[in-house]
Amino acid sequence: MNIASHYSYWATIFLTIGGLYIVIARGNLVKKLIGLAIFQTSVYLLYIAPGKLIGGTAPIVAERFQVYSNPLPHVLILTAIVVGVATLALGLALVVRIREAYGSIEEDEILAQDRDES
Amino acid sequence: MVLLRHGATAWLLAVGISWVSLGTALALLAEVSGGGLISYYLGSWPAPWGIEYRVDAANAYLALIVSVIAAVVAVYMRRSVAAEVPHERHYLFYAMYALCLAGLLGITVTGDGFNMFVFFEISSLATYVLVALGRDRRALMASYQYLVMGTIGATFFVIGVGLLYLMTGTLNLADMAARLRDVTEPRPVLAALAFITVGISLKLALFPLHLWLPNAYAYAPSAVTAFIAATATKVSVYVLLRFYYSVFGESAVFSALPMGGILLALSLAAIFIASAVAIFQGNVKRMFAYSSVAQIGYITLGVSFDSATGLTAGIVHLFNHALTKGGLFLLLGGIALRLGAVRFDAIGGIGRAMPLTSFGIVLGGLSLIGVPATVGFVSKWYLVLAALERGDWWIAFAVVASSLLAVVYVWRFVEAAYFHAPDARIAKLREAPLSMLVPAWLVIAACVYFGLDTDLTLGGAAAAAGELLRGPR
Amino acid sequence: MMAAATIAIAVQRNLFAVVVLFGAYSFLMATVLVALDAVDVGMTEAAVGAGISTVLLLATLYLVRKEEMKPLHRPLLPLAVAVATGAVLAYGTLGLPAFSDPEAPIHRHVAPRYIHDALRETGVPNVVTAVLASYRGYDTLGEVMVVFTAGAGVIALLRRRKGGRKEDRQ
Amino acid sequence: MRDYLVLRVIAKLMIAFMLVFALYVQFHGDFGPGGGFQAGVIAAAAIIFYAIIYGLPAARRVVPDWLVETMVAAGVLLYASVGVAGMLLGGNYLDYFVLGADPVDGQHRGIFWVEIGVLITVAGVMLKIFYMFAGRPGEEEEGK
Repeated sequence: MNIASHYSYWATIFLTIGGLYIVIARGNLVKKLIGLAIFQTSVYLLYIAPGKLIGGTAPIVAERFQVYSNPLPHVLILTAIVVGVATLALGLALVVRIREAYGSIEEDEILAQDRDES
Repeated sequence: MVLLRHGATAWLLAVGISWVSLGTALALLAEVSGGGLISYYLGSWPAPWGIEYRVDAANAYLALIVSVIAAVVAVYMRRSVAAEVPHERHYLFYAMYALCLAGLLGITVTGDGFNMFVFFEISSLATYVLVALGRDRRALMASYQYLVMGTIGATFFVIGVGLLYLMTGTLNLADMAARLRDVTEPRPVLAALAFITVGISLKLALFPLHLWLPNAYAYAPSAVTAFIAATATKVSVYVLLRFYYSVFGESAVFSALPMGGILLALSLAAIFIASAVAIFQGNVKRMFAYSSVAQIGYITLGVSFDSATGLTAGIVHLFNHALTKGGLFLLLGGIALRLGAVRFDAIGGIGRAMPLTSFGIVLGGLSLIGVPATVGFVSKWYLVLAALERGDWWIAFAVVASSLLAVVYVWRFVEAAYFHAPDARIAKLREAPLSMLVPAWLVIAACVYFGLDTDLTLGGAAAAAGELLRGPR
Repeated sequence: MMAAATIAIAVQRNLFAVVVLFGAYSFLMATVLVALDAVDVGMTEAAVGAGISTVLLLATLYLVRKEEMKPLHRPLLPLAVAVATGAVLAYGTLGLPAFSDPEAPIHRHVAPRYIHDALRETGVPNVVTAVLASYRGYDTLGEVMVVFTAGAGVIALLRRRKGGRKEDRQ
Repeated sequence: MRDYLVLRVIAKLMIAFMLVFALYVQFHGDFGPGGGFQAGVIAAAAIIFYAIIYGLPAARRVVPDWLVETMVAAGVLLYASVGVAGMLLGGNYLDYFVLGADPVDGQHRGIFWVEIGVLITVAGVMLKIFYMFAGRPGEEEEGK
């Protein structure tokens, strides 16, 4: 249970904090989405890193190799990447529409406009 | 369905899909109501290697709720969508509707943690689009906020599932539960519990993570509001229950941790604060949206009691609230269609111009309050019973007292609808078209019917609660 | 280096630079993934993160303003939320099996069957492909549906109002 | 960018290679890394590259909108129909065992068609999204 054996998790944790911070703190809609993407990539590491076995190889079966990394996380993360890019595309489409409707992509400005309206 | 560019054909297809799924859900519920368990291996790979559908009394009940509402809304939405969504987007709207339904049903029946996430994303992405198709430009911003919050929620959920996977080596929920018992290291499991709870709470808009909900409900097209208000949050509640009872196990969640207390406090806060905020809304849809946050509070309150009665109350309220809110938003859609607005200052005297619609809303409102002979009463009765069972008379008192807040906000509608003289514009209005009025009234009538005859709803809920309480198997 | 890229993204206000940094970040992530033996995933991340996402972001930037405004609210609360999340995650991960521990549950359960039997049962040596398309084929169907939803959703949101009509009325 | 001769020539070469590479990734996915999803993205990237160099209208002539939209739906339908085919032949949904003469053969066939379905949808969606974003400003002027 030493710290060093968990260094891959520390990378995940750092990226999680960074991504989440960008999402919540930033008012710019595009930047929020980028933060969201980073937050999602942190999950990729969380899944993939423990699947690695030192001395193992990529999970493509061949005669020469005996030890393979775990293929299941790879499959899951492939799916997660696709979901991530789908979300990103949809979010960006929304941003474009918001920009056309409000003339701005800053959350504060838009909320201020909404307040004036109602 | 995108291939079918013709709006009407797409609509017919959507109606067909939703009615077929209603039939399937009924058949499923009939099959498992005796405590049975249906397991279906996709691709014939046995779980946990493949993905498994696993249906028991709890999720068959949920699937029934979702498909009933979907079938009714599908009939209803034709006219409403015609008025609120640009013509060339109709077929896409219906495609999104069908995808959203598919996603929600997928969540309910799947027995695999990661598959659940995938279906979550299908239904969520479809919902974001549906919300954004609202007429108001604020719908776009509401949808964006929903997207950000929803994605954070989903990612939290994946982190939680990932931690569980790392500890058990499996993704199948039943298998996971069996292997979790042998896990000696508690910390990752606790963290997974925290992540899943927070992630799902974001999706089900548990106070204080409800911030996306009022705007999304208020500015989405009427049919969409009715649909997601009645189904999306309910399915999230189911996921939470499934994880609490069938994966972590009841004792791990409620006995070892103060989860019950936390949920209880949050639920009560949701009920009182959201109800109070609802009273001060200028827009009827927004008011009922805040009321939804409060009603979700009742559901989680039932869960937090951690008793058979409490759980039954929570689950029966899932059904009852789906009916009530679905009916209310459907009727409001009728007003929105005729009047173009649902602000309180615009609907003065609507009771005379659209008597059926207004009366339906009042009935729905009575159910929200929990007047006897409506479904709302059944839920609250059981909540009070569960509270008294625990000896917490003050919670029972709080449930009753919070109904007074509901009286206030429902009264605001009554006042606007019946005690204001209609102006010239209102007086000219006709009643909502039949294709909208009939489905909406069916739902409202069901509110009253199931308020009197509780066999199906309460029996189903009790069976579901029993199934969940039995724990993993 | 990824850490540096993340910090730079958080600090940088020129959105164009942010997008370029994000592309670099994705490439780094892809490299790390390949180093962790996840070649399929690394390849996808490079194609999607550094390729498609960057193109989409640039296309969006072309349509919107490029400078970010100074943030108005205080960053303390978000920071607190983010750090709290990280703390819970850290708490959880401390109990996880150590890196590259062959006795970890994920290597003992479920996965061995894939590695040992996938070639015999499906005839496909790339286990990732076999699992993706066959064992967990339903997930992949769901994934394709997500992509489909996103595509149809973008069409629904961005379809032009005037020109699109004639092809809609067939 | 339409005036740079060097770019245009190199682009022509590159795009051909990219498409071939996409097919390689698709069909070699059984043995090496890759599969329908990656191939779809690469194929879409090739067309997007073409659009950047030669302009969007040119790309739209090569790969017209109707084709892209049909691809979007056809891939999902192909995938789902593989599942239904498994059911019709007596297995569970997405059961590949029954598709071929012997189980392994059936698996192979199932995986093959499913990956093609993924390729078609992913390439279609990525292209469509790009068209939608890139075509936006011009259309706005037209709409007003």
